[in-house]
Amino acid sequence: MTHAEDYTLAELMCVVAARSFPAKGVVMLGMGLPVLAGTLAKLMHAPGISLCTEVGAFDWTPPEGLTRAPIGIHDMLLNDGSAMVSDMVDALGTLLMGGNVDLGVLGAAQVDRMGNLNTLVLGDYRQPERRLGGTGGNTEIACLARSLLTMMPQERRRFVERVDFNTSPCYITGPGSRRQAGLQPSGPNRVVSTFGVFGFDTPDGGETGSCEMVLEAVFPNMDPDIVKLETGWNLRIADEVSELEPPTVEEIALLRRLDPHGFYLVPGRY
Amino acid sequence: MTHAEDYTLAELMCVVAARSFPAKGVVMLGMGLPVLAGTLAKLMHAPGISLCTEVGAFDWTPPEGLTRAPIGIHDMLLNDGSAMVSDMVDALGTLLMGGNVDLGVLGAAQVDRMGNLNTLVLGDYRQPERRLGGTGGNTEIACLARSLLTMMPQERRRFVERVDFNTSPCYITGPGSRRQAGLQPSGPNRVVSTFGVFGFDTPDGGETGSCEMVLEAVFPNMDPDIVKLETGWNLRIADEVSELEPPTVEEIALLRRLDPHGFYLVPGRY
Amino acid sequence: MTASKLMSESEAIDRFVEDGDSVYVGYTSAAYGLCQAIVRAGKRDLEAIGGSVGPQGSYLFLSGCANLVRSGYVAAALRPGIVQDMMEDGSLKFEDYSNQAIALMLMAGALGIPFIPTRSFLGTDYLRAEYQEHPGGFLGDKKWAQMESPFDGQKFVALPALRPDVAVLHAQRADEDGNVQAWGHMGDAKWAYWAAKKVIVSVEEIVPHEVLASDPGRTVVPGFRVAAVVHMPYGAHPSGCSGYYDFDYGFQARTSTRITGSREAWQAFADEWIYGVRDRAGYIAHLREVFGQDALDGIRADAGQTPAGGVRYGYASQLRFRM
Amino acid sequence: MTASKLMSESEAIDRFVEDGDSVYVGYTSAAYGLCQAIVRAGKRDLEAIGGSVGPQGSYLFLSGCANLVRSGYVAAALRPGIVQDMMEDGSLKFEDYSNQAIALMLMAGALGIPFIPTRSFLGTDYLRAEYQEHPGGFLGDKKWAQMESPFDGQKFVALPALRPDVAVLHAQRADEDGNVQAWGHMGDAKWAYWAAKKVIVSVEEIVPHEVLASDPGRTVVPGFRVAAVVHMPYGAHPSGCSGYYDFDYGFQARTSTRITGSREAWQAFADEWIYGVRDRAGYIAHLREVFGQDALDGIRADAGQTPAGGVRYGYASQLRFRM
Repeated sequence: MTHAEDYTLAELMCVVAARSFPAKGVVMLGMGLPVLAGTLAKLMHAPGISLCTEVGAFDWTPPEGLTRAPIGIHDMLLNDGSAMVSDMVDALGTLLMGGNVDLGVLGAAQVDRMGNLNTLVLGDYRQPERRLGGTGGNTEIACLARSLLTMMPQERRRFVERVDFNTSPCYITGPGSRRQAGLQPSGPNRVVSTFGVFGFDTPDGGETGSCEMVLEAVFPNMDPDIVKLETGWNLRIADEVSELEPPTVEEIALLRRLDPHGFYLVPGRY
Repeated sequence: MTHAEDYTLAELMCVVAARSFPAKGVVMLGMGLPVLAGTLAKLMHAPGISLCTEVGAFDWTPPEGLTRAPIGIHDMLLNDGSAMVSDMVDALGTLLMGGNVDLGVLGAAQVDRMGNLNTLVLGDYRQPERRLGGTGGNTEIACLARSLLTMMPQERRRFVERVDFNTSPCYITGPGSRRQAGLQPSGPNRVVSTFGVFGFDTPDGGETGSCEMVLEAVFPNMDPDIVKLETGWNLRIADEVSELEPPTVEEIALLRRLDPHGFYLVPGRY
Repeated sequence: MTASKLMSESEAIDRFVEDGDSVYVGYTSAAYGLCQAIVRAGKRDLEAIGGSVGPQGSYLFLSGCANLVRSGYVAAALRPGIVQDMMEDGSLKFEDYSNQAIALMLMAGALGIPFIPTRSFLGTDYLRAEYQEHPGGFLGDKKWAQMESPFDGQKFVALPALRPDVAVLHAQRADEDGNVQAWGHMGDAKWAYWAAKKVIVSVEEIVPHEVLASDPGRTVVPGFRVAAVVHMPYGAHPSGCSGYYDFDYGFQARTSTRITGSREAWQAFADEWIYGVRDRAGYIAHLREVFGQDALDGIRADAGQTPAGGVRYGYASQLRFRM
Repeated sequence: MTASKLMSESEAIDRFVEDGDSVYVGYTSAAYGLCQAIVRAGKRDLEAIGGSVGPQGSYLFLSGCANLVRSGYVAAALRPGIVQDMMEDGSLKFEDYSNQAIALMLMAGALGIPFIPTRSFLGTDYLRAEYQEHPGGFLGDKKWAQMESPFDGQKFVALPALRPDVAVLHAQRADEDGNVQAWGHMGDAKWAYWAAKKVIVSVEEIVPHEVLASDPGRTVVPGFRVAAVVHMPYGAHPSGCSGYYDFDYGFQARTSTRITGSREAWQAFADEWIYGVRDRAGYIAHLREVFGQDALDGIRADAGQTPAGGVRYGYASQLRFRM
């Protein structure tokens, strides 16, 4: 196992996210990098997971001779290797709302101290500085999956004290607020950024603890103070912050083979 | 077109019911004789109708070389010749409740003056004289199809002033009561018995008129007074009661070919 | 990748059916073999659930395994006999719904929503106030609710979500991981696969995963939702299985449809066809002994259609991003 | 038996899309050709509906045909440009839902029920009281309702049933009667087929009815619910159609994804690829002219699987009722 020498932060984020997948369970992949990370995880780290998409692919195993990770959640190659294909009510209703999804993997424009995401607008909803594309299935995955893995470039404008618009609730305003809203507990949840890995201070999915994001591990050669600089609130740092194992040659090689067109990891995109 | 010389009242009822089908439209067949009558209608009188069943057969055309009418609504031969097969939510929910069914064809244990049916109990619901099998899909077909064709042996104990238990509403208690219950108008509706054919006195699906059953036509050689004797209320007779055309040799021959096992028309059953 | 879910019928029932469970018993996917295995295992205090409950479901209450039934139609109650008696003397409590209601309630359970609206039942006597507490019922006022739409005031009936503890179903084929494929009209089976907390499926054939994955649109439930798969040829007999065998009306006439007439008739049937055999293979062997191979030849699915017209799930192996 | 529903795209749009209609524009079954035909026909005051509205839906509002959109995701609003401007200046009114919401709302519409409960949206800002009247919205307080279950007090969000006036979808094949078969993941298409008051389908192939009837489990909507069928090879381009062709990312990069950057870019695209061609056949011919046959060869679905393992819908032609 040789460490790779040359990789981007986005590649590092994907590799670390892929390593964070559980060994098994039902996983719903959101749009964007989660698809790439999920494919890498299934092929290398967590062959026992069942990958699903909101348009209706259930338990996808990458077919032999795979030439790319799926481009988006709607790539037709997801029909090849899936144990079942159906539709969005079956995926986001029956599967997800029915309580069958162990892990949702999401990206967004903003994440906040309580792990909530924003995919809809920057600024005030009624007079936004900028509209975004919209939430897609992000909202329901955050509301209804048993746990969340969020992938987010580490930038101060993205890591904010409070999201401009909470499209996708994690711990909302803190302990007890999921229950008060009518949601089930969520967790253990994790955020993987381009700088490190974060957990949340709650032992029971949001009922007690402060529920705030905590830096638990950093990327190779990353100083936690730099992470704080690119975080929009006074970030809490775990007592022991571990340094993550660098990506291996194999991980980076496979990752690049999975993105032959630069759809995900084109330089400068993240 | 030669008239048949030898036929039972049940056969006559099936033939007359089959002739009563509209030329086209979506038809949902209930359990029992409606399946036989519907098959006869599709083959002989109304090739343009789309026959559907509640278990999920959509637009069934009897295949070449058909050896029997479907035995029940769940006969697997309904998969052969159907344009689509799916399930009960699609059939009783999407198709029926979605407003796509033009005609429901039903049988029951009792029918009353307002056309309501009973499939559940004889006597008081809480202390019945006799339980029956239950309503199956009868309730929703009566509630939700645009019009109804009911097939019922003419017996005083079956044609009652008021059903012991209204499982399947037609005009309920009279004008306006469908609307008050939250149902759409229903009609024009028809009852075919072993003695004759009945309509209902309402020009607008149950909003005005008396909504009561009216004898409109009788079987060959049947006296309307005999029909009254086998009806449990003071049956209204139309000003002009026509006599129905007797079944043809072809109709009776096809009907018998469709029931080679005596599943439907075993003597003494009706 | 995952451990095989293939096991014997007795192991499946022992491991995944518990006393007190509510059990979806199938309709068009009637799991006769699995229901008989439940009877043989002597489970108690079960509830039988199905849009229509056929003879296989009745085995559960005729045998004393179940004392509750929630359904739109109980075939065995159609004629006077033991089941009507049980419903009268309270040894079988029942809740009267309809086929649509049970199908929608299973769908709501599968969707994880608390209830589902229907426009059926409006105008019926089911909703009459004085019938809401029925001496034979067991749900009390949690059976349904009349409401109005918050958007337009339209009346509807709210049906509570239904999540059976376990569903037993019969299907055409599965792989060892429990991915199930079925075809033909499905009744309420599709939603039972997703509503039940535990799913036990008997199938005519176990096939390699690759066969299922070659046509994933035919899969009705993925393996991760299935607790046990039982390889059980003729598992639906005397009901049918599209593509394999038809209903055995001869057998039904001789046995099933008469069994509810008297305790003696039921006991004779059960002693011979349930307790008298070890499992479904034994049942089929006994069927051959009694009626000859003709019993099976006579129900062979010799008519019907096979898919014509090519279907391909295709994509481009190499893509161009720039022209 | 019924009159053929096969017609040209312009006839289908002329006859079945009216000014003021709400139009489901597809997602995984993206009807690019039909959407372009709507633009060409100059329809007005339309509403675009879809769980996710892709470029084909945006054509409707970029062209001025639509001034409303109800969706969980508007791809063209992802980056600054005309669509963001339209949402700001009020020329495009919008209602923000989610993919699940639109799919469930279509399902409720198809089922004929007034609303459908969801447990999504709980805890989000979508439900904040001060956002319920949005200057850019058009539904007011009929957008959703917060409620509690009558059975257990569980909180949920009621989503109103959605019945688009018309749905335009692209699928693999149909017969002349309008029976449609599609395969691969379906997004929200299945429920749109059933929710819309009028359904217009473009297909890669018209096949004899017998082909469809040989495998009726593959049918997604029966002909009696379909208003028009258009034979339109490459009708989903530059989106894909499983088994036929993949997404044309090259074309998208050159055209679609840039068209919302400026009015000039949109107009140049529309003049060349919508107004500049007569119909989808003309569009494909022009694609060949500009990029060569390679444009189509390059997206050919050369990988993927075909169904293995025999499937038969069988029954017994002769039955025995007595043994």
